[in-house]
This record gives sequence, structure tokens and C-alpha cells, in this order.
Amino acid sequence: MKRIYMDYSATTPVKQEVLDAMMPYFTENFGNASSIHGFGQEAKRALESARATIAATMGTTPETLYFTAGGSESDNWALKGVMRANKAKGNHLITTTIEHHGILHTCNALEKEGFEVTYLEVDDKGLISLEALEAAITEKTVMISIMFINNEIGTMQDVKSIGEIARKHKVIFHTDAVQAYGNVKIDVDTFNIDLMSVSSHKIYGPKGVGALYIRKGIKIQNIIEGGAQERNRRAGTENVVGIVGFAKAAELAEAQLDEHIKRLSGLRDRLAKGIIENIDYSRYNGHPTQRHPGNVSVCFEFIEGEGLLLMLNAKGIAGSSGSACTSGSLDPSHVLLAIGLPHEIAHGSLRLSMGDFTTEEDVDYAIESLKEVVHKLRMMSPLYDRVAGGK
Amino acid sequence: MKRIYMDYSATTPVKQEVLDAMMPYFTENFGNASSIHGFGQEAKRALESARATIAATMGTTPETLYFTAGGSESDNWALKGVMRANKAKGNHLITTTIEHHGILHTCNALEKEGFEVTYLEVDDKGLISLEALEAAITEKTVMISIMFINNEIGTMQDVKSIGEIARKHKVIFHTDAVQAYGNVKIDVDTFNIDLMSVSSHKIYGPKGVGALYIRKGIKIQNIIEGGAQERNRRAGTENVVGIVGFAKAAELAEAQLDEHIKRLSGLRDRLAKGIIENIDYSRYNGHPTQRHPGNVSVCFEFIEGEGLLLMLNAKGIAGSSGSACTSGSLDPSHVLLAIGLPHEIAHGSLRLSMGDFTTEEDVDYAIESLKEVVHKLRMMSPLYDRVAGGK
Amino acid sequence: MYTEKVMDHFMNPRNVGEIENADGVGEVGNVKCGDIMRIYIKVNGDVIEDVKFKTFGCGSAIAASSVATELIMGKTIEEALALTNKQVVDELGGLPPVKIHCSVLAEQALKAAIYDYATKNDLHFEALKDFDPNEEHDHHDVVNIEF
Amino acid sequence: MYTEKVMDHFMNPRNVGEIENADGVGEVGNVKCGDIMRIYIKVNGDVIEDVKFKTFGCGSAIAASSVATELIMGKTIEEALALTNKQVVDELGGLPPVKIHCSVLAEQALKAAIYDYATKNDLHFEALKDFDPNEEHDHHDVVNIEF
Ligand SMILES: Cc1ncc(COP(=O)(O)O)c(C=O)c1O
Ligand SMILES: Cc1ncc(COP(=O)(O)O)c(C=O)c1O
Repeated sequence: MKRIYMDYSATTPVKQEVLDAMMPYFTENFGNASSIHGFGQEAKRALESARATIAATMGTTPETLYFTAGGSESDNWALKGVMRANKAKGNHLITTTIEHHGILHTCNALEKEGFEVTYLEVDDKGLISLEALEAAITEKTVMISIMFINNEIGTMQDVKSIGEIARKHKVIFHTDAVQAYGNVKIDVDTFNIDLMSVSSHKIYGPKGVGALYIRKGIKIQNIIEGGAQERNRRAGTENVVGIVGFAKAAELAEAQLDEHIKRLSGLRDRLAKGIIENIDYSRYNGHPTQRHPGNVSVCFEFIEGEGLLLMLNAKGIAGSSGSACTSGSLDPSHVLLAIGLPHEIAHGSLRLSMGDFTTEEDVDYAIESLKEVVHKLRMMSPLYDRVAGGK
Repeated sequence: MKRIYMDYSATTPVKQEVLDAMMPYFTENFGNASSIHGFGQEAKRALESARATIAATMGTTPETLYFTAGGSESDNWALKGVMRANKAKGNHLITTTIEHHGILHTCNALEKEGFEVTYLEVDDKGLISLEALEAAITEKTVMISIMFINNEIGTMQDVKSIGEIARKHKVIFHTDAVQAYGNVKIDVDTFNIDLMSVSSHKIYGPKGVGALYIRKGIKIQNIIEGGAQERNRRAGTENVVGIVGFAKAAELAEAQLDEHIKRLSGLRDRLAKGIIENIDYSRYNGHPTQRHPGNVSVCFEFIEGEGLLLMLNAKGIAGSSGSACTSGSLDPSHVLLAIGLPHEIAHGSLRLSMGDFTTEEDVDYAIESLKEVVHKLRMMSPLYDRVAGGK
Repeated sequence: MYTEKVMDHFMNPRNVGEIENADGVGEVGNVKCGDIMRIYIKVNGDVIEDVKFKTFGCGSAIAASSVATELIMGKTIEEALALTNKQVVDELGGLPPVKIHCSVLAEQALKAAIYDYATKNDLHFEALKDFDPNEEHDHHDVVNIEF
Repeated sequence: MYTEKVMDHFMNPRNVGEIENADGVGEVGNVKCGDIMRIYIKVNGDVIEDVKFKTFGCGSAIAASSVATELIMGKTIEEALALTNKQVVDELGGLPPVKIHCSVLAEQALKAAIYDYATKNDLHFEALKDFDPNEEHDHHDVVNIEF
């Protein structure tokens, strides 16, 4: 059977070049990067060269880049680390209602510790209001954390303006760039970003590796204490293999960025158009243009997302959904509700996210399959006959 | 040149069988284990089967095992998570002076949060006193954290008795078993262990993966919040490749444990004897028998450890040292000082740790090399001529 | 995630559709929670001669509806009222814990259809004594993973 | 970690040993911190005719001693006193930041030897005006990694 992967925003396959780069570090150059013998020094060199490679793709220098176990750890570290270290300055954090749970649940934990959090709302396209952001800043505001690109609806914020506002008010600016990094050009200085979370497995690198960019001078506490790795800021034997893979993936992403964006946007627009034009009672979520190049988020009325995913899967298509049923929760995705969709529509959501191995044929096959599957589910739906009973 | 790796306690090479087991999960079965499509479900099956495999090697069930990014994260989680979640019970933690920094620095952080920590001293062989432990327990004691095997001097505590004392006083017992797991038979029930930290890269698995065993019913807070992975307790896309590798390594370790211990202890005793008998003013650190099967920790008077390592490295031998100079710190290893060694002797320490690829020839070569190298360094030492000036 | 049996009933659901002039129709669940089941029955004497369903919901909701209709087709009303959600689960070869509520919903939808039939025909069934077709029966566990 | 030059001086140190009946001997550092350097000089007129060292310490301490002795061999006392730790570092092609103190120690050990010579011979050197052979010159950064 055909197998078409359209869930690149969930995770990506490791590219062959990336795996090739990693191979020597499993069995041969396997040393502990903190050891002073040859095995260790080889590992150290690989580690520091990886750090330099990744730092360069963000327009920064190696000593501002700290490796972690992934996007979630980076998010936790950025928020807990900065808020706890800057109590003298204040106790207020500003974020949005559409952040990843790595941010939102960390905010909840911080609220329990006594910090205050403002959650900015977004409009129907998923954009925050810059005026509302500026108005939310108080004397006690330590930090703003706003995601670069939303993982579900693909909307990209005006990060540059957010950075300017943060800088103007001398507030620290963190961005969760897990979905953005590798899919859009990022320069931490241009955007006035003070901390930035990224994750390897979203850009064709291995899982279990990420990084946190920390601008020089930012006060931050550790969340994982122990050995002096990562310049005393993040303990644990360095995952050299993973970091080397991450760096190779970052290097490829950087080198192919323009082409990657161009190709993917073409596929994205073709898929979105094909769906909206061919399937009635469907809607395209997120911003029409200011969005992730590979993200198509749609809602189909009268049907539920999990069934849709399963039927697509039976046709060999792998997608994801903000449906409540995929998560076992009562409510559909907080992001879809935040952009103002009613529950019943949010339940019928589908995210197809494309990547470097997606082809036009895949897109066309997905459109055809969707037509069939949506129709089949609607024919079973007690909601559809109410509107389309006569058809 | 010959290259002899004798730093298995720092990290191990990934075994070929382990790498083979990992390979399909990079480029083929690369799905996100939380996705409901086929790619995700394959990953999920691999993840859960890995969990079951590892749990079985500890005599426990899969739902008590949580994957982390390594030993340090597990240590941080165990201590911060349990102490913060059990404030209603008390604020006192008991540990030892010879723990890994993953524990000690976490304890320092907890002290800053207002918790109280008792650091038990050890005797000249590195053993704590069970009486002192019991005497240290107060009504406010929430937790005891005592390492199973010390990473530097190899001493193994009487974990069973510690577990009994903890149980008797209804205190939670955590053990950092990073050096023990895979090198000694561990059954969490037999030892009354409530939480246990382990790390993959110490047992021929990949770096960047570890686990925390948490007995059912133990109250613990998260340190990494976000998605509902690991049954809501540790967020972040699961590192399936790494976890599969960890499980394969654990399975091999379990299957070969008796043979592993027998072979290594033989090499260990041969090396220790060879050193002590051939090099004067040398001493064997740690417990003579109750110790890691592959650990030889020695001190050579009148010389400094870093130089020793570098000269050994020039002869192709990779070892490690608790010397201050290897760490850039003023003081030599806290463990060597804790067993009562004066600074000048602790500076001259060497740890050679052996593993499954170490041979008898390696051991004999190491002894010969050490004789030469120690002699050479002593001939340069202004301390040696004072005692041996006349020789 | 799902057993083969669940997938079979989901991909090839039995008895999907409507019955025109049904003797009883029951609908449970609500759109907010993402599950609605509607069951139609045709009764002949005390035998359920035909049954059909329409479901808005996840894979297991559809499979549970399908299995429930299959289990009661041709049965007497009394027999149908004896159907439990456990039987539905067993027949499906099991459901994930967070999906058990789908089987409850199927049991409830069927009861609601018979309740409707009973009300229209002024019949009384012991098994429906405490049944309230408008009660909420949802009890999901909250676990969220996004990526 | 170390440059080739450091490794060369560490593996093949120049001027190791003692000078019997040396004209000056200086020892700095202490055993607690893990670094002791002892330098012997033989002076002829105002020229350092011979110099030898013994060092207890890490690789860079040994290399720094070796390079320092090489740099002053055959120089006048005044020239030797002009030696700075920076010259030692440069000659070694650089040292890691946490090891810079080793070059300071080498400079101090040499000064201590000349100080000893000066004291014995009742000579006064402007460059030794503020020199105290017993002062501590250690300034390691604390970074610990264990495994
Ligand atoms: C926006 C965003 N932030 C954070 C994360 C978490 O990253 P990781 O899974 O590497 O922990 C993800 C992906 O899961 C994401 O999409
Ligand atoms: C006893 C002990 N605990 C904890 C650790 C930390 O483990 P990891 O490097 O996997 O974080 C180590 C090894 O470095 C160790 O030897």
C-alpha cells in the first residue's frame, strides 16, 4: 500500500545525510566529551563544531547555545529559569492562549509558584494584537514568551515587532521556535530574541535533542543540576551523536532554506485549494499567507477528526488532528477554540503537514482520498443529514 | 597506535547489536509515538516494548518506568519532584557526601528552596554507617537518596539494609543506580527501592537516554511540563530510537550479567594487584570486594592525576582522574576527600574502569605503562625527591 | 491502538443509515463533546426487526454503534434492553480505557430508542425504570498530546 | 585541549632535574592545590648559566615550567626578570583559560629562584621590589565534571 506521511509537524524522518554524519559516534568516536583522553577530545571537537554550526544558522555565536533534550525541556528551562532568576525584577510573564503545552503547562506550574501570567488572545487567524501586548506590560513584567509559528494552525506571528516592543520596555523575549526553525529564516539579533527554543526532530534530525539560545547577559537558573556540562548550565553527559545529527540537519536546512520554503508553500497552497474547492463545509484555519510553509489545517463540519485520521490512515495517509478524541480529552484543541471555532467544528479538524519528501502526487492523492473519506463519514453523521438531508 | 579504552564508567561504546536494533527507527519507523496513524503506532509499540524490557530487568512492571534524557535528569527529577510534592510531610532529605554532582548540586538547589539536607559521611572504604543513617531520620524526613555504586571509587553500599531502614521509618528511598545498573543484579522490591535513576550510555546504549523508576503511589511533581507523554509525567516527543537502543542494551546486560561480572572482576583484581604490587607509594581506593566489577581506583603519591592521564593517553590508554586539574577546580574530587585522603594524595588519583571489550592483554599493558609513566612523573616531582631522594 | 475487530466495524460499519417511519429513535451525546449517536428501530411484535444508526464521533464510537446494532438485530426488546456496554466492549475485543465511554454511549442510544418506542406506545419496561434519555454519560480522562 | 607545543613540552620537558649547589632555588604553589614548581638557577656574573626545574602538577604546569626554563637559559638576570606569564603562554601557543595560572606559577617560580639568589648575595633588583615568594597566586575557575 502507498504510505504518505503528512505529519512532518509532529516529527520528521532522519535524513540519510544526517544519519551518515551520526554513524561514527556510536561505536567508534563514542567518548565522553568531558574526558581529557583522545576519545573524549574527539567527542568534544564534534560537540563544539556542532554548536558552532547551529549557532551560525541563527546568527549567533556558539557560547550562547545550550543543548537540551528537546523543545519541551528548552521551553521549561527558558520560562522557569528566567522567572525564578529574576524575582528581584518582577513576577509577571506574558504569553498567548495558543502556545504549545510545553509553554502553557509550564505557565500553570509557575502560577502555582506564585508568578502571574497574562495569556494574550488571538484573532481568528491566530495573530496576537501588538497593542494588547504592549498594554499588558507592567513594571513587574519580566518576560514575554510568544511562539514563532503555531504547531497546529501554522500561523506565524510578527516576531520582529514583538521583539521591538520587548526591547523598548526592557522585557526579556523568549520564543518557542520549534516549528519555525528550519522553515523560516531566523536571526536572533534582527528579531531581538533573547531566548529561543528549538528541537532537532522537527528538522530531519534525531529525536531527544534540542537547544536553547540564551542571549549573553540573561539571568537564568538551571533546571537540571549536576556536572559542569554546557558551561555549568545543563548537566548530563552530552548526547554527542544526537547533537552531531542535529547540527547536520540544521546545516542542510540552512543551505536549502529558500528552495524548501518555495517548494513547500507550493504544495501547501495546492493542497489547501484542492480541499476547499472540492469539499463543501470545509474551512482553512490560520493565516492565509503568514504561515508555516508546509502546514495545512482544515476543519470539516459534521464529522469528527479521529475517524477521519483512521480512514485516511487506511488509505495510507498519515495526518493529525486537534480533535478531542485523538487526545482522549473532552475538549478539542485549545488553539482551534482560541481562534473562535465552535466545539463541533473544532472536533472535525485535520492537520496535514508536508515536508521535504512530499510530492505533488502525494498532495493530489490526499485531496482525492479526503473527498471520499469525508463523504463516507458524513453519510454516517447524524449532523450532516440535518443540513444536507435533501441532497 | 594501540588504543585501549579504560573509561567505561564515563561512557561506553554502543554495542553493534544495540545499533542494529536502533537502525530502523531513524529513517523508516520514525513516527511520533503519540500519533494515531500507522507511523505513530509502530513507534508506540517499539516504545512500550522497550519499557517492558527494561522494567523486567529491574523486577518491576512497565507502568513504573519513566524515560528521561539521562541519569542527571532522573536524579534532578527524583529529588526535586519528591521533595516539592511532599511538603506536607516534611522538608528533610538525607544523602551522602559522596554522591554524584547530579545529586549533590540538586541538594544545594533544594537547600536554597528551603529544604534541609543531611549529608552522611562515609568511612575510608566509602561506606556509610547504617546506624548514622537511622539516627539521622527525623519526623520531617521525606526521603533518603543514596547511590548504589559510587562512580569514582566503585564502592557499593549495602542497599538492601538502607532500603529496610527507609521502609521501617516510612521514608521514601531513592538510589542513583547509574553505575550499578547493568553491573550488578537489581530488584527494586528486594531492595525496597522507591525511585531509581539509570542511564543508557553507561551500559553500551546511546547517550541522552535514561529512566526513572517510580514505585506506584509515590507522590512526585514534574520537572518538565508539557505534552502528556510518559503518562503525563515527563513532556517531550519520545526519543524512540534512543529508548529502543537503551532497551536492547538492558536486555544484553541482563542476559550476560553473571558472565559480565565474573570476567570484569577478574580483570579488575588483576589490574589492582598489578598496580599495587609493582608501584610503591600507591593505594587502592574504595572497598576491596564490595565494589563495581570493572572499577579500579588508585592514588599515586607525589604526582598529579592530569599529567598521568595525558601520559597514559600518549600510550593509547584512556582513563580518568579525580584530580583537581582535570576539572579546573582547586579541590580534588569530593569523593576522595570524603574517604579521608589528604589533598596531595587525592590529586594523584586515577580511575581505570573496564568493560566488555577489555582484555587481559589490555590490563597487562596498562600495568606496564603505568610503571613507566608514574616513574617518569615522579622523576620530575619536587615531592618525590624528598622521600626517595636517596634511592 | 484499536483491535482488528474495532477497525473492521469502523471501516465497514454494519447497519449505517436511517429507518423511515421508525418505531423508535434515540439520540444521545452532544456535539460539544464530539460524540452523537442516533439509533433507529423497527419493531414487530416484541422483536426488533430492523435497526440502523448514525454516529458523529471517533472510530470507537462508530464501531461501538455498529456492534451494538448487530447484537440486537432480531432480538426481543427485553433481550435488547439486557445489552450492556461490557458486551459491546467484549464483542469489539476490547477498547482503550479512554474510549470505554463510547460503549456506554451505544448502550444508552439503544435504550433511548426503545424508550422512545415505549413512550409512543405507552409501554413500560422494568429495565427502563430509571432511564433518563437526557442524562450525560461522558467520562473521558484528560490526556493531551500535541506536536 | 592543549596545543601541540604544550604537549611537546609536557611529553619531552626541557631542563628537568636539580642543580647541586644551585645559586638560587625557588619553590611556589602548594600541594593542596595540586601545583608545586621548583626552579634551580646557576648564575655566572649576571648570566643564568643553567636552570633546571621539578614540577608537581598538571600537563600545562609541566609544560609551562619547561618553556620558562628554556626562555631564560643563558639570559641575564635582568632579562629573566622581564619574563612574563604572557610570554610563557604565547610560547606554548596558548593555554586553556583554566590553565593560565600555570604560566603565572612558572613566572613566580623563576622570580622566587632569583629572589633566593639575590637574598643570598645581598643583591637588589628593581623588578623584585614588590615580590613576595610566599604569596598565593592561584586563581582557578571552578568547573567540575564527573562521570
Ligand atoms: C511549538 C512546539 N513547541 C514545543 C514542542 C515540543 O518539542 P519536543 O517534542 O522536542 O519536546 C513542539 C513539538 O512537539 C512544538 O510543536
Ligand atoms: C553515579 C552517577 N550518577 C549520575 C550520572 C549522570 O548521568 P548522565 O551523564 O547520563 O546524566 C553519572 C554519570 O555521569 C554517574 O556516574
